[in-house]
Amino acid sequence: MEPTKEQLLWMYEQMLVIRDFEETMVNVYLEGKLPPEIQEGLAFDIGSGLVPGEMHLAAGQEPVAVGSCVHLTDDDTITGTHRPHHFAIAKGISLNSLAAEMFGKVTGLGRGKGGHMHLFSVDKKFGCSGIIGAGMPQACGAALAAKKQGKDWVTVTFFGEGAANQGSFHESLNLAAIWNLPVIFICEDNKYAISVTREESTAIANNADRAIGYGIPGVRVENNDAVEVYDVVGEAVARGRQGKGPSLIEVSTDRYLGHFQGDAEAYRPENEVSTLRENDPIDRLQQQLLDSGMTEEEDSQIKERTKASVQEAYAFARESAYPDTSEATQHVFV
Amino acid sequence: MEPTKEQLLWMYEQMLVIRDFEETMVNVYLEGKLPPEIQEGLAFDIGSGLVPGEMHLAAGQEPVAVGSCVHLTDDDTITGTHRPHHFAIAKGISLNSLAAEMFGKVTGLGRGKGGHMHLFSVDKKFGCSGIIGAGMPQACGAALAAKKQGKDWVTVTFFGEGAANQGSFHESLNLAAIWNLPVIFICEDNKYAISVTREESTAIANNADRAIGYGIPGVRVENNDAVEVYDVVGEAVARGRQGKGPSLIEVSTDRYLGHFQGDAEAYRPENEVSTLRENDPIDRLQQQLLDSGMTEEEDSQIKERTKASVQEAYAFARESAYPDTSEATQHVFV
Amino acid sequence: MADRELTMAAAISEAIAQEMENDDNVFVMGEDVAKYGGIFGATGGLLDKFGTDRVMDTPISETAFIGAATGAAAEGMRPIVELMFVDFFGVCMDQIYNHMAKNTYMSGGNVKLPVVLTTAIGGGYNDAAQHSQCLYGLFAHVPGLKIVVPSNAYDAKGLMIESIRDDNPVMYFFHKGIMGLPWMAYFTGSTNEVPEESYSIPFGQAKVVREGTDVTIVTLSQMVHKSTAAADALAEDGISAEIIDLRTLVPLDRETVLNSVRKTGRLCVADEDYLSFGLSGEIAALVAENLDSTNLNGSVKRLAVPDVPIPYSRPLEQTVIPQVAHIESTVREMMN
Amino acid sequence: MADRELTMAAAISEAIAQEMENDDNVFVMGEDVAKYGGIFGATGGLLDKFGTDRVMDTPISETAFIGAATGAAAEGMRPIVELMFVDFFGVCMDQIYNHMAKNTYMSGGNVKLPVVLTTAIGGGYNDAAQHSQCLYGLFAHVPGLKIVVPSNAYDAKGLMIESIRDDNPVMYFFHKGIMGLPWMAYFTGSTNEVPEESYSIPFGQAKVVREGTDVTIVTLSQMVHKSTAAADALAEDGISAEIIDLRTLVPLDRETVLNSVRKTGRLCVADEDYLSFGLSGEIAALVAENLDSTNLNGSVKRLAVPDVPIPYSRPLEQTVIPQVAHIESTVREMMN
Ligand SMILES: Cc1ncc(C[n+]2csc(CCOP(=O)(O)OP(=O)(O)O)c2C)c(N)n1
Ligand SMILES: Cc1ncc(C[n+]2csc(CCOP(=O)(O)OP(=O)(O)O)c2C)c(N)n1
Ligand SMILES: [Mg+2]
Ligand SMILES: [Mg+2]
Repeated sequence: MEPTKEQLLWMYEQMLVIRDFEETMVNVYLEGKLPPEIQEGLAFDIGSGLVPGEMHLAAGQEPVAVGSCVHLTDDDTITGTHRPHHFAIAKGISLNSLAAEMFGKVTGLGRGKGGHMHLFSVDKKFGCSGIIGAGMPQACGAALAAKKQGKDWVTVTFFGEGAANQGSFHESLNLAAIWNLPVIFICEDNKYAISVTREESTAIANNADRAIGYGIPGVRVENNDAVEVYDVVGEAVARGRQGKGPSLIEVSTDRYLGHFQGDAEAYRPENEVSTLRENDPIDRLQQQLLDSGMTEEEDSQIKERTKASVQEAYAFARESAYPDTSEATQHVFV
Repeated sequence: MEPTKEQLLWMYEQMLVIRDFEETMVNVYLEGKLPPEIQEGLAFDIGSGLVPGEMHLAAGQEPVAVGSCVHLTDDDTITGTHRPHHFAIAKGISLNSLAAEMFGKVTGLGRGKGGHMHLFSVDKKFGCSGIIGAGMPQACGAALAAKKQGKDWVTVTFFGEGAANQGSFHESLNLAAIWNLPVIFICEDNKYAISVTREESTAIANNADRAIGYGIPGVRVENNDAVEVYDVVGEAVARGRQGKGPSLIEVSTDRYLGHFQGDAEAYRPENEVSTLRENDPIDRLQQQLLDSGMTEEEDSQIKERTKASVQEAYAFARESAYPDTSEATQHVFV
Repeated sequence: MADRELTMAAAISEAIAQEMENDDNVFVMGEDVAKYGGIFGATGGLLDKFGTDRVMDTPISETAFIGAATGAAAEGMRPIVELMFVDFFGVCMDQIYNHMAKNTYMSGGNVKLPVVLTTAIGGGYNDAAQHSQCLYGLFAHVPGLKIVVPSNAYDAKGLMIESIRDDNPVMYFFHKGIMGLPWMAYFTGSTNEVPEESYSIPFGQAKVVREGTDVTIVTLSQMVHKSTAAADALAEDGISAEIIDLRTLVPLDRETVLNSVRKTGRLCVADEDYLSFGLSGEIAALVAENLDSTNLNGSVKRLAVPDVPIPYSRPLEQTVIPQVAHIESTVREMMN
Repeated sequence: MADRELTMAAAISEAIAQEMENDDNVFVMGEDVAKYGGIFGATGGLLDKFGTDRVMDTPISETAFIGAATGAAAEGMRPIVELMFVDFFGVCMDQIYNHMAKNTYMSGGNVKLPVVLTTAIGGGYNDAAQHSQCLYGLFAHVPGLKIVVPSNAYDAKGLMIESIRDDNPVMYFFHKGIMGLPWMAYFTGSTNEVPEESYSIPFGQAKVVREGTDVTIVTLSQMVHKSTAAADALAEDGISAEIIDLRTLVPLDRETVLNSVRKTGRLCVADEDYLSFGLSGEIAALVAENLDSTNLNGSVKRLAVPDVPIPYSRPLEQTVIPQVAHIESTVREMMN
């Protein structure tokens, strides 16, 4: 499958937004956590600042998100991971509500109650979880609902290569296969599960080969490339819409930052990231677009637009109010 | 791999013991449960009689147990299932302590505290569980211990075809593969998980194909045949002892009785079992032995011996005492 | 409408059937719920009425299919999903307590998850340590799940209808020993009159199943019937026990318990769950927190499984699971 | 021996290292326990000392590797296995509570399972609903697990050595906010003097960390330090609080709690777990069960998370997790 020019531009712009959102967060996250005046001996305080708690950023992993979501509508469902921003943005969740959620503000997606690993949008049919492998079963359920309702909606579930060794992977793929559910299982292979490498954790080189165990198609995409993801996911989405059942896709991608912010990454070979960054997927798509007619000026406009939207989102988050403390005991039940 | 005459005879005799133990239980289990004088409207009372609680019998599934255990010594470990008698007997656990456990007697393997799904022998290195799929992780641990201790001991873990869709299957196979553990994963495909057929539950026709997902050998044995099991498991055990890692084996076998005693089996095609029984694996091995020189008299001797041992076991169980009620609160901790 | 007695199993499946007729979004899934009708009969007859699309047998993949219930509920379906024995929760607890129970809260109330998770509890028939537990206290401990534990067919039907109509995750615990199964002895009080028409029973309303003046026995599920038998025996000696059937643990009807204790001055909790850090502690704590306003005649007593796995052997099992005689003798002691 | 202050993380890893030196059967496994040294530092430095055979990073397969710990222990090994956050227990609870915890009992005492299962607990740094729970009460509820919850480095070392030497499954809960991590603010009392030599602290001995006469605060883990701060403030107004650090929940030192309550006449439980059906209820129930022998001045008070998932947003999290000010004001109310 080949993307149209419009789709290429959409993917490019979305990748820019994601990258900018994530890189902006790198700095915002540190505000109030450094210098370590909070306590002696402390280099950093995770619980302080504007955005406390863990923060898992997806810079470098944009292609899998945009190459998948370009095929989806608001009727299709996504279940994401603990590293969910790129999926959420590509699925069309407003940057403002996303940023505000991370600031714990009442204007956030979940009124500040979820936090960055727990983003839910009923409108955009998006959910995620801080528990590794937890999205896959729920994706089966969303797809089952679509099937029962006679819709051609698909569900995409993203998970890391580390999650592919969790029991829920196996159970969900088997369930989706026997019930012929329109679920696209997409594994982001960024080579690490925190400090544990893919080789240390995974018995085979290609998780897509595990599709054989469920009698469904399995494809691996190399090279962290949005256009290649577009192609492979496009086929899988079409299969799903046609009632042909689930697919398993693995995408080789790259984690530019630490597992979470504050990760010293002592386990990672020096220069690994700088080498990866030399082959950046956004740069590559930019070049492809420039080669095929996008002008420098158009490019600048896109960049300005994306920058502005990200800046607005963070400003909105800063300015928003915290939820009233009375909300703490609300919403346990609807 | 070819069994010796001695091994063939051992397998034959063990199968007879198992079959006799299980078929004797069919009747013993009903003692005191029928006629239903306990309560009006009751056809049967599971909680009454000599042997209360659930009872899962393995008649028909003898080949997988004997064809595997013939390769094992007391140093090798087994983890079994909720349907564990055939494995326990083939591993050499005394019939007396086995029967007594099912009667809840203090002379039982677990002083009557475990019951028929929870048989543990430290001497024979045997354990099992009433939870589907639970034996596989523990098997990995036993094998890991052997490896750490520098022994060539192997661990065999048995599970049903229904269990092959449980998350623990995937996690355990992956773990065994990456750590190169001497575990032989043996799936008993008796076509049913209670009332749910293999086709309804399993995305592919051959669970051994799932070995591809872990980069290990996978073999399916058809025809519920002890000698074929002998061959395939023998190879896997040799691999394990040589430090070549885990194997996955599926054995096609047949459940002659209900899932548990009392199961009306309304879900099962009529005559299915009688047809299966016509191709009985014990009869086949008997014929093979007779063909290759076992005399009718030898055969009778074997049968007498096995009958006597089973009868003795049930008599021992009947006569043994219940544990003192003070034991109820003992052994939570050692 | 003629008087009808139903078993609890029949009452539950009738409730489900009535709701399935009303609402196409309701469907049932679980191991052996279709062809078999549920190992404990809670879904008996549903497959014939509604077909395989709405009554679905699942593989042995509790994480996948219970997680799928959450996923389907988020999309507007109203799944009823069975965990065959509560004892198996350990293979799928994450989907239950971190997702089904929390997604609503974490979404700031935006995600609505109308799931009913049914499960069998209880011992007494020697099914040993992995098939005899109650564990409702454990689920009541973690936030986000409504906890329903009926003791008889009438309540079972009304509470099931309420459960299905609730827009939140509900866990519905039925004790095997009161389902009225043809293969397990049961306490007869559990099979009782059940109207054919649909009705619901609100959550959070404990029921005074027997009025009394000397002691309050707070209990639930099968233990209601054991308590009743004990109360009958006690009555012969002029001891008047009031019995409260909690019916739901979340929400918990604290007022009914406190009012009764204020009246009788004595509290005995009769529970089949493990003793420590659970239900019986919570009920006792309720009194401890309200000593100011209660006038207790002596210490609170708790009967429950004394923090041991359920032993298989019959005499041992009978020892650790509170029996009628235990309740009776405990109350007698309290009266001295 | 020179005085040394250690963080709790360092004390734990030192204890493990000392036992690993003593006994070749001890080994460590878990996610990120080797190269990373444990996300919360509990296994820091062990890989360098003992190599990859004895300090093993695992895949994200908690069921498999925690089950493997049970399997290895049954064969004579003494595994220490880490569940990174207790919040993840739902993916592997079956291996923990139905097997590790029960195999000994079900085998009539024949199977010995010397496993230490370590896990991180607690909130206070806004890690939200799936990474901030305590849940020790839930594990204390199910039989067969010893439950250890240290509050400071000294206890952490002694209790870890005791845990490793115990022939039974021990769950060892460390609160992230007292580990003395360089990236998380912590209560300074938790970093304290730790002897270099090996020592152990017996289970089942609560510690009176502060003597007092007016009120007993029963607490554990990080909450010990919050209680101490509250007691300091109360002392300024002449209110004398006795603080009891439970240290282990199974076995539970009921006597020390009761003796203190008998002395002070008032009980406040300060807990970071969920409120209902858990630890705080059990402690309150203990008093309710012993009203005969205690002379209480007013009702028992419980402070805990009010049965809601832990919210992310800071002001909400601070509201639901009991803080120093909550303890202080609660005790003040009790004194009126
Ligand atoms: C069940 C569970 N186990 C462990 C963790 C802790 N954890 C959080 S992220 C992570 C690594 C995940 O690796 P991967 O799936 O490859 O995703 P990535 O972080 O690389 O995006 C781990 C182990 C968790 N959140 N849930
Ligand atoms: C985790 C778990 N889920 C469900 C059950 C209930 N159960 C007991 S046996 C069984 C069927 C098992 O099928 P299979 O693995 O094929 O073994 P078989 O009974 O055929 O020997 C089921 C579902 C259980 N014991 N544990
Ligand atoms: Mg990864
Ligand atoms: Mg089977």
